[in-house]
Amino acid sequence: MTVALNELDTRFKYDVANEPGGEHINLCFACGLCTASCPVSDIDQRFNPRRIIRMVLLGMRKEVLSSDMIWFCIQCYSCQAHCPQEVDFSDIVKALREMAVREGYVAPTFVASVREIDVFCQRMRREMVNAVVGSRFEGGEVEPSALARESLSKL
Amino acid sequence: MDTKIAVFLCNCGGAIKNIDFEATRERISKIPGVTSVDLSSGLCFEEGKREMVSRIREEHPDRVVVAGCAPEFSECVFQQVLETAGLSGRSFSAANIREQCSWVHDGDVTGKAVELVKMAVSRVRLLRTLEKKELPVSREVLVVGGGFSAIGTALRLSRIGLPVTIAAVEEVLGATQDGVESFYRCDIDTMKSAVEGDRNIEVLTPARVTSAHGEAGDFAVTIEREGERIRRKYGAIVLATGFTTELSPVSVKGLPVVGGAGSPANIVSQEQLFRMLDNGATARKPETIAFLLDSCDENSRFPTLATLNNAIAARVKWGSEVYVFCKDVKVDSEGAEKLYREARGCGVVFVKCDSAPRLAIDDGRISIEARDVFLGADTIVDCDLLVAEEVLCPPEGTEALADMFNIRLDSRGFYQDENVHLYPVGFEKRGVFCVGGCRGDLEASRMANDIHSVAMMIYGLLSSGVIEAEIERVKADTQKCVACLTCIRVCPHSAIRLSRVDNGKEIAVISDVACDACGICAAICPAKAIVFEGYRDDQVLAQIEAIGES
Amino acid sequence: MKGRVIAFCCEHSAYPAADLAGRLRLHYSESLRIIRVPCAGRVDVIHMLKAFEKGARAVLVLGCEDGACHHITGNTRARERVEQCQVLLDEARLDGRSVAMHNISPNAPQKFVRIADELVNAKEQSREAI
Amino acid sequence: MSTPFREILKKEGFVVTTEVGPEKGSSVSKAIEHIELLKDKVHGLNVTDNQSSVMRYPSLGICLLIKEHGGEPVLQVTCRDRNRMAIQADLLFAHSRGVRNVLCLTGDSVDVGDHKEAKQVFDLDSVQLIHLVHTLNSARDIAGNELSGGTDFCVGTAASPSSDPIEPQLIKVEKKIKAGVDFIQTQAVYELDEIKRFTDFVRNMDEKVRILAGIVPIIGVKMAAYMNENVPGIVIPQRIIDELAEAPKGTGVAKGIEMSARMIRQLKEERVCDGVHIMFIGREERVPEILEAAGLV
Amino acid sequence: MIIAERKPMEEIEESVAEYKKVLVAGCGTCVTVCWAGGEKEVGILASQLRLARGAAGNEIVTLETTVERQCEKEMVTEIKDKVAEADAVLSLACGSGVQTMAELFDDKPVLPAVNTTFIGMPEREGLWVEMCGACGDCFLDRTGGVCPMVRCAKGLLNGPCGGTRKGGMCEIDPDKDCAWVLVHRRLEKQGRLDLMREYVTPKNFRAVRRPGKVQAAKA
Repeated sequence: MTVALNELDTRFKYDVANEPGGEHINLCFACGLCTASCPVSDIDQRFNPRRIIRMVLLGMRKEVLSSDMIWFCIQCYSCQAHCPQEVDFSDIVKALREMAVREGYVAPTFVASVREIDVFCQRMRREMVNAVVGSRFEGGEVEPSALARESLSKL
Repeated sequence: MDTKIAVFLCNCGGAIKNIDFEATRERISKIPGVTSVDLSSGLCFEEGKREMVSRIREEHPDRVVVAGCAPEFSECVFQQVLETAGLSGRSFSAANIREQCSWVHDGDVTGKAVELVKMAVSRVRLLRTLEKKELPVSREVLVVGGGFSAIGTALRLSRIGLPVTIAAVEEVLGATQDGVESFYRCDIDTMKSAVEGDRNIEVLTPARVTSAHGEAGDFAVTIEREGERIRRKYGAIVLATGFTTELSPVSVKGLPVVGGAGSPANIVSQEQLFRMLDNGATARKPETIAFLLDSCDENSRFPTLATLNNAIAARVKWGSEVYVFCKDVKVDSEGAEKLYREARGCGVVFVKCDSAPRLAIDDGRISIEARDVFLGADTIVDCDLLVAEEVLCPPEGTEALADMFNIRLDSRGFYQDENVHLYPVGFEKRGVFCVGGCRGDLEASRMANDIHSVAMMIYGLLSSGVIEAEIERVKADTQKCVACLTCIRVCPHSAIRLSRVDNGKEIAVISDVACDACGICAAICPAKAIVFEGYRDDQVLAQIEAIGES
Repeated sequence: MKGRVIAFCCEHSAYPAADLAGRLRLHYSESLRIIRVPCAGRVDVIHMLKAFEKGARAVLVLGCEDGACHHITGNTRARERVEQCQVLLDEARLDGRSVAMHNISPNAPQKFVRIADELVNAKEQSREAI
Repeated sequence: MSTPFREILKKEGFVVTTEVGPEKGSSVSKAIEHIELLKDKVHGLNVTDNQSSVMRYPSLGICLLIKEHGGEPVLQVTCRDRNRMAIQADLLFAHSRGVRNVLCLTGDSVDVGDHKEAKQVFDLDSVQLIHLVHTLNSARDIAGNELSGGTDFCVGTAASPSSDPIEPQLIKVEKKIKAGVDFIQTQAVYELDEIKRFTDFVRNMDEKVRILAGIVPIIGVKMAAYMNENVPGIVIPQRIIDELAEAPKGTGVAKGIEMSARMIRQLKEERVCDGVHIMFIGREERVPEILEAAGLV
Repeated sequence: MIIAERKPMEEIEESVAEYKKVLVAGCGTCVTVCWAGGEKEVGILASQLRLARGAAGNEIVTLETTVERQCEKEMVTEIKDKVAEADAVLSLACGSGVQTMAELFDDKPVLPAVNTTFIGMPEREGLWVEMCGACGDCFLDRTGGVCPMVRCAKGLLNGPCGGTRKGGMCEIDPDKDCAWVLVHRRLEKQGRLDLMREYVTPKNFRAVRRPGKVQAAKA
């Protein structure tokens, strides 16, 4: 597939830059530290912060805002901590999500669902760690899926 | 009368432990010609040096050997001592019994130490002293070239009190930069008026250097200006002929040669774009502009700066969408990092592609296809204006000047070979220098550095009005030389020429000033006519003879 | 001087490298004798041949690294002469490999020691083989 | 008895010659085979003279055999091995035995042959050799002495129309024509235009000189590459190499024959030159196939 | 200038095999300039002989000298004492020098240590090329100053052979220019190509009938 740059929305990057959090998007020089430090990228390589920024800079508005990927970010701010150009990818994701809602790519309620999932995951994590933390001096085998089932029942 | 040799043994404050100095002294004193052997534990200390001077004054030796540390440290120290004591510095030889004996071997190495001293003694015995002379030099400097670096060098040299001639092929100074000063980031007008008001600077334009010979302090140069031949003497020559650019012949489907006749008007050079942006002389502002960078020439420091400046201006002034296709953005020039950030900040898109972009022209519209490595996909963009990649080239006449001054060019044809010993602005031929763009991919700030270092080197060479030289350190024997020209052809410093000597015979004459004492000529001479004092055949062979005598 | 190895050392490269080896207390064979020359290009074929006539076991010519010769072409000329000398030795039915040219930079004492040791060891082995 | 070559040259028709290469040894059986096979199919049989500086049975010897067998020999004479005295003596002998055609050549350098240490003579060059033959024809030797009987040779020479640069070659051809030649055989050529240009050049100087284009069948891509690389004065165009590359394995020789025949037909039909000289070294027995395919029999 | 090359060591060694004391004699003129027989080469050959013979346990003593011109009897006479001292003389001069020595010291074997190759000029440092064949019948005036007698591999006098390689190189050596292409270029540059069109008659080899002799006009 060849991307025809003239057919893309060259305003997109300026629009993102005008959103709160998206101000520094243009500064990206594609070093890739964001992707390298991202825990989500670690488990799903389709999630690639550098590529998302690249798509924004080239003007791939529809592709980015309709993409599943912008919802995978867990807002851990690891990318932001590593970025040498202060591009602030975590904040850019927030801006992109805002734009996706505003431009009708997702239902506003969807944002609330994602927020719910985030909170639930954190609680789940707390339960699971709680279950094993007692044996932390022995360091026994842990079976996360079994542990999850157990923790889920508690929740 | 036999040569009297004094030997000083030094244990370097006790740092030399595995040599029995008493035994050494005893064995050395038996060498014929050695008239005294002194022991010291700190010869290079003030007290040691004083002691040495007084011993030399007492003993009246003809030659002195110091056995101790590496001559790298001690040679000049002891040569001074000898001169204080009334001997020539050339009467000295060192035996390196510390770095090259005591410290590299275990156990008792007295035997080897004695051998090293014997080698030094056998060499020093054969040394001849040389006369030193101060040769008068011309303090005038010729600067060849008419651009920023030439004018800058002339001004700097004039400021430190050296008279300068500028010879440029252009009609007027600064012709290349005229009207595009800010493109080249130099203030040529101010510099030009400074030259006009400087009585120390003579400007010859349009002028061409047609012949040159001689050596540092004494170059005879012929300059031709409008049919007139000007012959002058110069003490030093500065080549500042700059560079030219060529649009790289990127292969384009349906296009003969980019930049050549018949190529579309919407393919422009950096300088053309700069002028368009500067005077606003474009009917319609281009919506999309593409730049090509470093796809066929890695040496793109200057083109990178031009690209960044022009890209920013195009975004800011015209609001065009700007794409830069490149392998890498090279930001090692002064201020380039800042410009690169500024360019990104204002929306210039850099497409990093791992192979050269493919171009196609259809009905005057240019499309560029390239693989964006970060997107992991091919991209294609149609543009209204393409800024072709520029490759820096040496200007016409570079080779002729190099031949004239006997200097070598680098692999791309610029001045300045890639040899670390030549320093950035010097040549194997003493007294000839180069500054600025003529030595390759340079931008303004580096040119300024060049100008300062050249001025400093020339000041060191000419300011006193004399060059001190040892007379006939390397010399061809009048009787033996058969004028075979071998030495002239091999001398890396072009210090040798054929000359008629007193008896009317033509022989190789080695310049005391230009000679850098490498001895290549002495080794290659098929008639064994060249004598290199200090490294004469008999002096080298005497050391070999002395090895293992004990 | 039976068994000595003579190294002609360029004063811009190998000679300071040898000094540095001393300062670092790196050890090499005691049979090595260094003769300082202003440039490897000064070393003449006859110097090498005479060294062998005097009984040297091996001869080394050490000059600056390629492209970094203080006198531009001195090291390449030295290499040509060493190669010529190898042929002359072979012609005289001596071992041409007893003479070798190496390029070395002044800050490479380890390389200096390695070159010296390699040649000394190689020659020792070949002597045993005979 | 065949028609004298000189008479054939005077007629309007298309002239065809080929070669018989002497063997390296005293046996002539193979040569006789070739003579018998070819003598009635072509107008003249060239016999090479220590070809490629490899010592062989002499050209003159085979020429006499051709006469015996009723063929028309063309004696090749090079300047490499004999001085002016030996060449004259050989020519007198050849003439006395009925050999009437001489091809005057420079000869290869001994460096390419099998006697590399031999002294090469080159007392004369090919232009001087042509002069020499005419001197003998006028019953004198080249020292100016009168002969008890002169000769009556038909004189030919060779030329390389594909040489680069061509100008020095053409100057030499000009000198040869001025010296007097009846025919010129060319080095192997593959481009009609090239032969055309050469023919025009020669006819401009002397329209009586007949031009025989050299034909060397190319039987494989490797041979083409080798010849392009190593045989000076021969340029095999890419289209021939491409055509050969497409030929199925094992059909190289047949393809070479086919292409040569096509070329000969074109030369004849378009009257580009006056004839051809076919050199199929080592495959003389297949020359008739070419002639047949070219419609020359 | 006369160009020579040193003979292979094996050949030289064999020629002096039976002698214990040999005078190695260089010549200070042509062979010095072409790096074959000057003082430097004398030193190298002498040293090499000593090494070779020493290694074989058959020591040789060498004397070394260089005569300014070995082809001059008066100059060679100056070294007669050294010759007297030696069993044989190993001469690094051209054939002319060797013969002059041999004639003067006819009781001593005078042995050649170089092969005299041709009359030439240096193309660059260390590379000499043949220029003249000493034919005694110079016709450089007609060839633009390029001698086809020696610079053409076949010595052709009326133009190139048919074997000129692409770009005008010689049939037998792609590194050498075809002499006739050079002649053509030179004459074309001078607008004298007509000279090349003129027939050159067979060479007069009587011009130098061996042994050659030149008698100068009496002064």
